[in-house]
Amino acid sequence: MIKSIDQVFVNAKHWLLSWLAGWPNWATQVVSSLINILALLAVFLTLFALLSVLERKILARIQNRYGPNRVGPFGLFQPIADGIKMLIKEDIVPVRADKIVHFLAPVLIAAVAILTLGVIPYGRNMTPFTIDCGILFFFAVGSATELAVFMAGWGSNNKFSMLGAMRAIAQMISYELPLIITVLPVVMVVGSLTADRIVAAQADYTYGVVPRWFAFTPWGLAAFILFFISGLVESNRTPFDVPEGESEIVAGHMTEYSGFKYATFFMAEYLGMFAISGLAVTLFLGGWHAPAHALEFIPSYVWFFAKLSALLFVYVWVRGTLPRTRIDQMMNFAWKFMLPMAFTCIVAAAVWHYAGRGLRGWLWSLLVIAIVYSGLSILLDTKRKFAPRVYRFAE
Amino acid sequence: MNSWVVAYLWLIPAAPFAASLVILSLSNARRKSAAALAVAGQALALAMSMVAFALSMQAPGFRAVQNFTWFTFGEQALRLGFVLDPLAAAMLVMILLVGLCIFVFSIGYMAEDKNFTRFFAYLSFFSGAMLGLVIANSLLLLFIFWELVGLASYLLIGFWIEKPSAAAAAKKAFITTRIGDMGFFLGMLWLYGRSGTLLFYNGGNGCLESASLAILGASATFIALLIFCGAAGKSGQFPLHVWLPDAMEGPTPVSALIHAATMVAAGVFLVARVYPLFSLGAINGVTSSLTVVVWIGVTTALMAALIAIAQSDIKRILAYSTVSQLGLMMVSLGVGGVAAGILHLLAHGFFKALLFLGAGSVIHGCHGEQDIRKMGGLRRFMPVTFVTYAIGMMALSGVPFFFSGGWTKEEILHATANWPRSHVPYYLMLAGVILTALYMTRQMIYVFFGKPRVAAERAHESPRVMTVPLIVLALGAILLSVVLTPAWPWLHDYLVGEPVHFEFGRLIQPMLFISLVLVGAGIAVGFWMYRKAGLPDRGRPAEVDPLEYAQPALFRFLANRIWIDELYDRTVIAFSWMAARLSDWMDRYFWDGLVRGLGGLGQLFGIFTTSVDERGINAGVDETTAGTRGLGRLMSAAHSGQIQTYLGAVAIGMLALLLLYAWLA
Amino acid sequence: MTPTLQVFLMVSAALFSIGLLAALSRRHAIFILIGIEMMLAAANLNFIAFWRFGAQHQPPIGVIIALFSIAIAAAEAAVGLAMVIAVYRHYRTTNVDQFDRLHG
Amino acid sequence: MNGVAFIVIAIFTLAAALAAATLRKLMHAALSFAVALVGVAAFFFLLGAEFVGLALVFIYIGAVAVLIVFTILLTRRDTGKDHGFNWAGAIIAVAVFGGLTWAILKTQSLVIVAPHTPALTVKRIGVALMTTYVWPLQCVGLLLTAALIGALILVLEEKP
Repeated sequence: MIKSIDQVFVNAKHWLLSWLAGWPNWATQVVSSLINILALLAVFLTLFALLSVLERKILARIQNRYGPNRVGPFGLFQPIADGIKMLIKEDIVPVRADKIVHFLAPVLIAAVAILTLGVIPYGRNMTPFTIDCGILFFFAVGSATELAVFMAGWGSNNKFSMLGAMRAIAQMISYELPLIITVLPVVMVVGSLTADRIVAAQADYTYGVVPRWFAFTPWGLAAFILFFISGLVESNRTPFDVPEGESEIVAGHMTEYSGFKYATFFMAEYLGMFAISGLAVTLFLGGWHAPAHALEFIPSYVWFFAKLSALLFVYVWVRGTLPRTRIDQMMNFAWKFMLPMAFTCIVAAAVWHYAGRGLRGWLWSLLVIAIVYSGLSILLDTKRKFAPRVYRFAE
Repeated sequence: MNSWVVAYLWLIPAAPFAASLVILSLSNARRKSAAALAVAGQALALAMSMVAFALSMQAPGFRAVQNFTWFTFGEQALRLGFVLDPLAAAMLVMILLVGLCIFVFSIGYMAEDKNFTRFFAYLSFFSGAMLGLVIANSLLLLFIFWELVGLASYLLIGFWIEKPSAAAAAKKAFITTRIGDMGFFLGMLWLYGRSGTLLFYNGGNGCLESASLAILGASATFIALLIFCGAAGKSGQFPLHVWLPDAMEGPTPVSALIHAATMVAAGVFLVARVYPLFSLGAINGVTSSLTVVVWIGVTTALMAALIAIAQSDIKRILAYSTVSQLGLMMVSLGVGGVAAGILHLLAHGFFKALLFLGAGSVIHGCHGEQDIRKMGGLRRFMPVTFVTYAIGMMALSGVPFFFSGGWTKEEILHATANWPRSHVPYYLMLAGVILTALYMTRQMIYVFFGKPRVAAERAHESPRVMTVPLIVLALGAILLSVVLTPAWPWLHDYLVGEPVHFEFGRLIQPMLFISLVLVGAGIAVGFWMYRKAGLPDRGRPAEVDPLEYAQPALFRFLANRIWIDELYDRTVIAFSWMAARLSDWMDRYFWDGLVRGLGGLGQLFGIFTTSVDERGINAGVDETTAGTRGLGRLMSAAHSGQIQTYLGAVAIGMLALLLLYAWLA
Repeated sequence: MTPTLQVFLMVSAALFSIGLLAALSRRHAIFILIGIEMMLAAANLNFIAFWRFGAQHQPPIGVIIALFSIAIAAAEAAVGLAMVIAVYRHYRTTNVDQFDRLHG
Repeated sequence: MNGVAFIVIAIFTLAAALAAATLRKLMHAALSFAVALVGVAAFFFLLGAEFVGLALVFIYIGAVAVLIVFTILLTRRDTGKDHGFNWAGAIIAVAVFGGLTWAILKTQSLVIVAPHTPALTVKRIGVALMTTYVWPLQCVGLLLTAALIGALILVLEEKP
């Protein structure tokens, strides 16, 4: 019975497909992928709407105020209100802007966000798009966001948006490296790029209670934290939301957008956040596995979305508390701390693997990470690191 | 029986050597200590040789050998050694006795000479070398001392270096003896080559012992003859005698010691020492080498005696008499009378030294005057010199009985008499005895008798330091005859190595009478011819020599030393001068020409290559470079610098390839 | 009609010549780079096509070479663009015709 | 296999490529170049080499396209002026295309259908890379670092 609940969506899909028994093979494939896409969109758009309002409520609570509670019970219909607002606003396009590029930017960025969602396993054999190198697909497509951001900046023919785009791209490129390198240890340990295999590798429980999630191994934890930070940067979230820092350059590359295009940007940002945290969950928090053997009975997708929402809460929490970092501090942090630490995670994973994956491996990799971390922190002593800011004006 | 004496035999030559070294280091002013040192060295050596002499008398035919290794090269060891046998012991004693007297004499004679110390250094050096030569047991060691003796004679002859004639004489002496020594050296090498060792006596396999002699076989005669060349050179035998008369340039004690007693005797000693080589394969005592020795000896003796008659220099007469006496000794050795020869050598050493010292004191008395025609009647002024000189003259001319010379000469005549090869040498030797007596009486009359002439006015007797050695030597000349008489031939038997026994009967020998007659005739003729010497007599001017008056052609022939020197000048000197000019011409024109020709060839080749290089290669290279630069400029025009033209060219190239491929396939 | 190797090669040839066109005809420096990248992509297409249609070697040689060529093309593009910038700083223009200092 | 898909992708890529070559505006050309590359990646997917396709997308669109766009940005002063079109190049390109097609059509041996092949898993590529081709991999790594440093130095501007 538990199994059937767990597989309820999968069975639903098969049931739907069974209607099309007579159609040619490629047609059934198209339909099945359509079903997947629709399901995906439905789930994540509602999640987007929910999160937008929840975020504002949580932020409010952090700032000791209530947040939107007028529209619907506890302000739950606020997103609908926002949606309608966005739709009816006038869509202004700058006169000498590059119309095509201006128009294509939001489309591309949304498409990319949705594409990345397709690869993440939401539950036991509930992965919308299973290909051999799932993670690589995720990052390959993810890297198109930079191009889209640039198109947005360039298309709006506005100095501020151009500068904002440049900053966003610089930021995203610098953090793309640690993002990928932290994924490497997981792939190395599991030995495959497909998300399902990764989740399967985290199925077992040591001593019945502690789940074999990678996050509980020292290198896994370090990688997870780094991955999470890079995720924050990739999706331009609070501590690193320099591109659309309101106080500095208005909305960065999104200044010239209004109305529905701005909404798509906004949506793409959230979808990006879902994708990154979803990947984090699959890679480090054991995907749709229950935290303990006893809790196996709860269906897999419930666990996935629980962990996902926990991460999202952390996103919002972080947004609420941390101040915005300066662009050069961020860059230094990326190249001088994140990258070396990412490499140590790989080494730690190797040490963990060769030391027998048991307690001894655990201690050894902990030792490696501790040494490097302390060494780096001594080396990057903040007093000396932040050299006086050199103002170089664009030629 | 190598008692300690034999072991320390080398001390005998070492003493004078050491003395000479010390004296050399003294400054010229230290005259007294130099003389003392030299005499002391001589005396020490004499004492040691006395001890050695005593030791050698213990057993007849005594021989003790002390050999040592000089140095080894590879596994060949070069061994030298010292030998003590009757011959060596006798010679040692004679040399040292005579030497001591001469050293004492020369203290007086050289008193006013400024190089007094250097003179004594050379003298003791010479005596050291002579002693070494005598006791050497290896032909090589003998040769070494032989050369040292030659060096000493050169130094002493040319002692008065400022006199050019002395220097020339020293050079002449050295060169002529060296010519002889070359023969000696070749002989030595040949001997070493064949017998493998140069040690005379080495316990059975020495080169003079029967074992190696057997190996030598026929070559022994040639080796002997070669060694005889050295002896002839050193002892002034016929072809190489020219240097001895000229060696009178040196101070008189030098002439006495070297050119009378010791050095010249070295040649005879050498022949005696290597006698087994000469007498190998002798048929009743006669071998070809010995016959050569005899004939050389005879010619030298007669020639020298004849020349002596016509000489006017007191020392030259004595020099020629030495040459003739040495010839006589060589004859005695040649005919087989080895002991007789050595005896005559020993006796001759004493009375010839006496005569020379006498002449020295005469010269000293006449203040350096050497020409007998300017002397005369000196017997009143220099009685001691006169008496000792007369004794020496008697011994030399061979007056029997009291004088040692007589006995030894008589023995030699006896040996030559029964020489199986031929009797001619015997008769010639008899003539030689007469001639000797003749020229000695001539000299006596000229110098001591007759009216005192120019140099004689201020003549005065020599000081005691000079007359005492004369007396000692005179006594030596007389007393020596004691051991020489046939009745008790102690020295002869000692030398031969037979036990001696006294037999009065043998005292009177037939040869005694013959020699008595000959000597008497000689003296009589001499008196008869030269009683008026120095005085005008029946149309003969005073200063003209009676023989010259009688036979002027013969006299002038002999006076000029039978033109031998001139002969040599014309032949040897001329020949070497001609050889020098020839080699100079060859060097100047032939070889030089050859080299210059090669140089020219090289130059020619150089000219040829430069021309080829200039016209051929350079031109060619210049052309090609010019061509390539033109081509380069042409090609560079194609490069417009536009990237796209290049890319287009690549594409067109690809197309061309495709077309080519299409056209081919 | 399932695509044969020949058709694939036709497509990659077309892509190649379009790349060549871009490189040759446009005077802008960056076009040349874009042209070159396209030509390289065409080459990769050929590699993969031949790997797919050819004999199945055990280590997928075609794929590996394609991977390496992509990596190298990326390196080349980076350096090429850096040069374009450097040249632009010097010449103040990206018009290729004016970069002819190396002419004959 | 999927003729339809092939045709669609072919048309899509060639159109994008042609646009990249001929579009007036530089930025549009660059972006259409990116699109063309996506087309090529689609081809790779079609041919079963997903990994290479993804690598192509990841490298080209992720990095090279951005680079190109950045360069265009940095050389902005004269992008306005059009540098014109050089017809000679076009003729050569067409000629080359003609030659190539002639060569391809002539060789009949190419007319073969894709044999059934086991799915190319990343593991097989990984194993091959890490065993037989480990040296070329290291060399490419070295090359990339060298290119990185080279590009940096080229573009580095000495502070005045």
